[in-house]
Amino acid sequence: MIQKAMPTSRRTILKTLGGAAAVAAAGPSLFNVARAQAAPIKIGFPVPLTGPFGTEANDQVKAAQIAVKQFNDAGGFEGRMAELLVRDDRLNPGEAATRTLELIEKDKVNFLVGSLSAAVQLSINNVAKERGVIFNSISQSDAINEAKDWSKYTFHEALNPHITAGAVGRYAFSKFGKKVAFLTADYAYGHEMVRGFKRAGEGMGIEVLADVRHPIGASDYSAFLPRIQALKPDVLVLCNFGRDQVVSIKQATEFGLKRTTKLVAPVLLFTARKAGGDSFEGVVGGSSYYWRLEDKVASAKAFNDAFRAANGGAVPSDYGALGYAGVRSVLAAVAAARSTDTDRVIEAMRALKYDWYKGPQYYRGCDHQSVQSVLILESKHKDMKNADDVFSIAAVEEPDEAKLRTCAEMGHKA
Amino acid sequence: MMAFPPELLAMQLVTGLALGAVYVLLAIGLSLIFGMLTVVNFAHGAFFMVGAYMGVFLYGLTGNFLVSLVVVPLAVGGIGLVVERFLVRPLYGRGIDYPLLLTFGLSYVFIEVVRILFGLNGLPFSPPEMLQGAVDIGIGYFPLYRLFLIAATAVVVLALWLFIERTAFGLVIRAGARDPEIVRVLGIDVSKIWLVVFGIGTGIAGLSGVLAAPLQGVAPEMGVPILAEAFVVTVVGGMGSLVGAVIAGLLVGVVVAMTSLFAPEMAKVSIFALMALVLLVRPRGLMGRAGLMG
Amino acid sequence: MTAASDVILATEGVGKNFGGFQALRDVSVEFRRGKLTAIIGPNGAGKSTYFNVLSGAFPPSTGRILFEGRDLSRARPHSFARAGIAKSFQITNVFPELTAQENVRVAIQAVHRRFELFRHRRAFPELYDEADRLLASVGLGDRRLRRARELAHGEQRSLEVAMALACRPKLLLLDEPTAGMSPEETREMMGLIERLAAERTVILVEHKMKLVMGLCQRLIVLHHGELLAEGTPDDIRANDEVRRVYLGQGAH
Amino acid sequence: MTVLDPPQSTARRWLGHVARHRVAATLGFLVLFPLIVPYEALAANILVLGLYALGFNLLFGYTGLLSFGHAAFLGSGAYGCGIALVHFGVGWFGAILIGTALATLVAAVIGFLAIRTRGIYFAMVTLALSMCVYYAFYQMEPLTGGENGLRGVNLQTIGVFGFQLSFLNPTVKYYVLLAFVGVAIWLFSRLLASPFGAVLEAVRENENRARACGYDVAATKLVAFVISGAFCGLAGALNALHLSIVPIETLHYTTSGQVVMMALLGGMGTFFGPFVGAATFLLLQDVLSVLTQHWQLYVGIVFILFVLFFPRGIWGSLLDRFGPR
Repeated sequence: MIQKAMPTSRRTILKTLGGAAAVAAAGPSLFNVARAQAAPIKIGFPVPLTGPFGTEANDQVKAAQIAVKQFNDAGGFEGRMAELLVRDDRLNPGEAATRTLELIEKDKVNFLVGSLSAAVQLSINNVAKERGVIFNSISQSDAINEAKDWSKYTFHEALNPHITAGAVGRYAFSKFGKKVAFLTADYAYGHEMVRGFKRAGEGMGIEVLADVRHPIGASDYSAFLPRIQALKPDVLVLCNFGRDQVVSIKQATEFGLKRTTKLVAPVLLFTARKAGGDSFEGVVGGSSYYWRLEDKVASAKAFNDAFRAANGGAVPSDYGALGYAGVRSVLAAVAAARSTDTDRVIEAMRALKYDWYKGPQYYRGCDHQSVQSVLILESKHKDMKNADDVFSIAAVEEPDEAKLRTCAEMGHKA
Repeated sequence: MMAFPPELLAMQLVTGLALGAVYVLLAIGLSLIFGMLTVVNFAHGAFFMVGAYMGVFLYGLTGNFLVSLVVVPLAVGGIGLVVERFLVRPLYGRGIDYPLLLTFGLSYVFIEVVRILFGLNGLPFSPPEMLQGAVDIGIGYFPLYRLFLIAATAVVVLALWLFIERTAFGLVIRAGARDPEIVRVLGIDVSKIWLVVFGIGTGIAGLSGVLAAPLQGVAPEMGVPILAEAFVVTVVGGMGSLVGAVIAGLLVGVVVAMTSLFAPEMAKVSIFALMALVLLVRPRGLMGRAGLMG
Repeated sequence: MTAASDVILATEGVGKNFGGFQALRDVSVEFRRGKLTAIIGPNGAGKSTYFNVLSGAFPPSTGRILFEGRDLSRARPHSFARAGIAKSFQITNVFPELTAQENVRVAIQAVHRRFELFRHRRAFPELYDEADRLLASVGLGDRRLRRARELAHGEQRSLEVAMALACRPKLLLLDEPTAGMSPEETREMMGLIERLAAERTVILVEHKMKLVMGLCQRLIVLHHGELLAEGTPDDIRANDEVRRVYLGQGAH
Repeated sequence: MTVLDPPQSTARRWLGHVARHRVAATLGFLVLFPLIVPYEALAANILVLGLYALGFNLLFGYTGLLSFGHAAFLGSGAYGCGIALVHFGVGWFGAILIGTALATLVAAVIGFLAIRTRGIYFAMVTLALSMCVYYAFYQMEPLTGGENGLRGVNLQTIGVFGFQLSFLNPTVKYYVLLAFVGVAIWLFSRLLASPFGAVLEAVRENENRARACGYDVAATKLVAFVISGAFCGLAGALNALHLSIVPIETLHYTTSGQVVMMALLGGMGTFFGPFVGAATFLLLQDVLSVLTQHWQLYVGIVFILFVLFFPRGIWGSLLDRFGPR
């Protein structure tokens, strides 16, 4: 019933942070002059280490460290080693903007990778693009890819709500029924997910019984449930995230909704599933990554093994994998471009065809969204190999640019 | 506005009462502490969270929810006693600002200590086997645990009422709430009463944490949003009035439930709008003028 | 019958309710200009309530208050001061963290009604001079740069009087001005009141009947929230009802 | 008027000078400030949030009213400025004015409604009304960006008296912000020294007495509330330009709580307290959060120790110890 807290190897992170502090203390100019020859390739990494997504952020840092280590073990780039400068954005866009300014202006980072929430991602992007610094976002929102916010410096490594919601919708509506209710967090990210589901369901003849919008960060969902319960939908889609999702799934279970209704979430987080426990049983949702992918995909196995070796056998979470891929893409582009010059690295990233941890991927030309596969997961609580074996992979939707919102829809010309 | 069947409205009402039950418990503690000590306890949410974690931890050890329900209020109340004796007591007579800053700092400490002990991620927790599932209450299925919650709250409120109305110590509390001078004149050590009141208030916060844990699981940050809501309830009821806390708690629960039905995205702002409205009409809350129990 | 201009303040059928409790009932009194009048009565007679109604702190539940013929029954408290009614309080009531000088200067400033946001207060030296003059007149000339909370109790009461005078009041209301004072301080205060009353109308509330007998020209006696008697000290002394009420109380 | 001062310690004499030339002292310090802070963006944060705390202190420290709703003014100042710049193409200077004006207006409305409540109820009404402002901005997504916040408050260069300055240069940005903060500090100091400043202190010291003197206490409080809101609104507008975004969190009650903590930490009712508090609060967070994930633990402990041992805040305690009498 009660799971032990995840064994986080805090020492690694503290070491990282300590290292970052030492660099900070040395002062940028001094540092650069003294060791101009072997000046490190600096990657700023703002993530919400404290706050409700601390677990995910810690995992991001750990996985990103692996990408840095692999790059350095392979000799770096012309003798230049990569270095990760981790900052706590506290899930606050204002703090993120300040930290990004620090990373760019004081630490003179070459690249930025990171962020978790949509607002923080947009804030980092806004600061970075003004100053011409590449930012590879690992947040699961793609507002950043819309022409309004996008710039050529902007890359998006993670999935986006449209593509996950679409994949999950296509799977769930065909399997569990056509009468659908939504319980949606009332913000852009939630709205985008609903739109993705509706789009996927259009051709399938689904009937939307209700779209209930709840305030983000509500502490209780019971008040939204009786109405949904009375509608008796085949599928209840919970378009929310993190703790909102954990609590709403728990309370929907408590109200007995599972007897008549299949619970579906566009994004199932590994960490949230572990915090949510048994109430997640049978919930279906999408993900960019789940460690059991290693049974089928060689790069997943390689990544998991590297992560296990560095973290005492722990498996990486979906967000962790994104941290790894986000950093690795940038470093691979440096190697390909044979330069850290921003424009040349951008060209190299646009040309990348890569398979770091989950199968083939590439960045779409018009908006730099990473085109990739979507995993459909189902929560289980029987036949678990170990405490981390919480999902089964029900289906994999292969990468397909046609499943994304079109470039024109995103406001781009091409 | 949409029309909803009466069963749904009735269901929504019951849901609101269950929601209100947690508010009532938190607000009683806040109100008691403010009414007696004029301390605005910003660490109340943290005491709530500590209670929830302790409950989950004890349940893991013993497998008996009743043990958590009994031990946690005592343990959290004990922490409250220590906090009052060594941290809050030096601040009496210095206005409300200092205890406010102190308890704010204390809430940071509590949250961080829990993060260090139990990890950053939340822990899952479900109601005990016998309280799981939903029962038909005539208008539809309703979670059994939430019915238990309403009942448990009623028991706590009743016990507290009897304690304050029927015991010698309660008499002193009532007198002290009206005028601390009187108690001093009677030759009673006021500081002892304040100590106990702080202990009771935080103990109830801990208890409400245990009771809320099966609803939402536990997480280090769980006390933060609920603190704001509990303050709203306390102020709507009138700070220092226990009856006010009970009425306002249930009222806020029902208002949230009804807004959730008719204008769901406004559910969170509705309680702030309610507070603004109540205070503009009655600047000291619903029961603000009356004595502690009146 | 007195001429209208001879009456500075009048209450007509004034009553005051607190919830269900009737603290004042139908009190009609005319206060004469230039006279020193005392409001007396045993404990719970409604003296303080009446004082608070006269000074504008409580609006009356029924009846009217007329100041120089103007109806102030529904006016907000600060308008009473602006009309020319100043008061001192039963419990010492000053600005504790400000200097004695600043206490008085602020009071003077209220009369001048300068709503200056960005000019320095030192740009108005005449206010400082007047404050110093007033402080000297109540015997606090050498204490003017002390913070009010550092002054002795009697000094604080004197400071209050200076603040009341700063309003250049036509009418000065004093609520138990000698409460909590030593006999020495009481004597000084009575002397001060006598000097003040020579120049303006003064109404004071007093619990100790003996104190006011020799001092006042007129007395108002309240009992159970109603007007019991009114007249010169001699009238009152001769009044049987007043004697009964006070003797019934014992001590005084 | 000259009273012979008793012989004073060096520290006391020095603090006396600082107190007499408080505007010059603050500005001198702030001009040199970026040199001692780890990086300019943090210095600019401290500058802007220091102004926010200064505005708050007018109400809290000088008038004695505890508001939990000041985020509404910081936020509407920031949004007013940002929206004017992003959606209406107003120039940067005009945008600052619009932001400040919007905050002043919001302060007038909230103040008008809240001023008749007292004590903790006043704090709570301001909290409630500011949360209503939060939701209003949250729902106006096309203008404000909703939960995602407003982006694109971008200034590459700004024209000042015909010169084009690069606003992307952190040093230039800091001193441009400082110019505004400097003017605000000067105005603030004048305000405190004015007759109106005396009325504020009188109201804080003894409301009843001030009323008996003939002051309209409610009107005085309202004016103080509105002026305080205007200062906070200016801080918000500057913050929007500094960060080039406006997070919705700016309007959240946690931002109101933050300013209370900064004012108490620095020393309420003292001129330098708000800046000292903002600097301490932000530096502590910044440095600790790089060193340890559990920085909140240390921040919490610092708060507790301060309340217990330096209850008048950092600057207040310094004044108690060495201050001019």
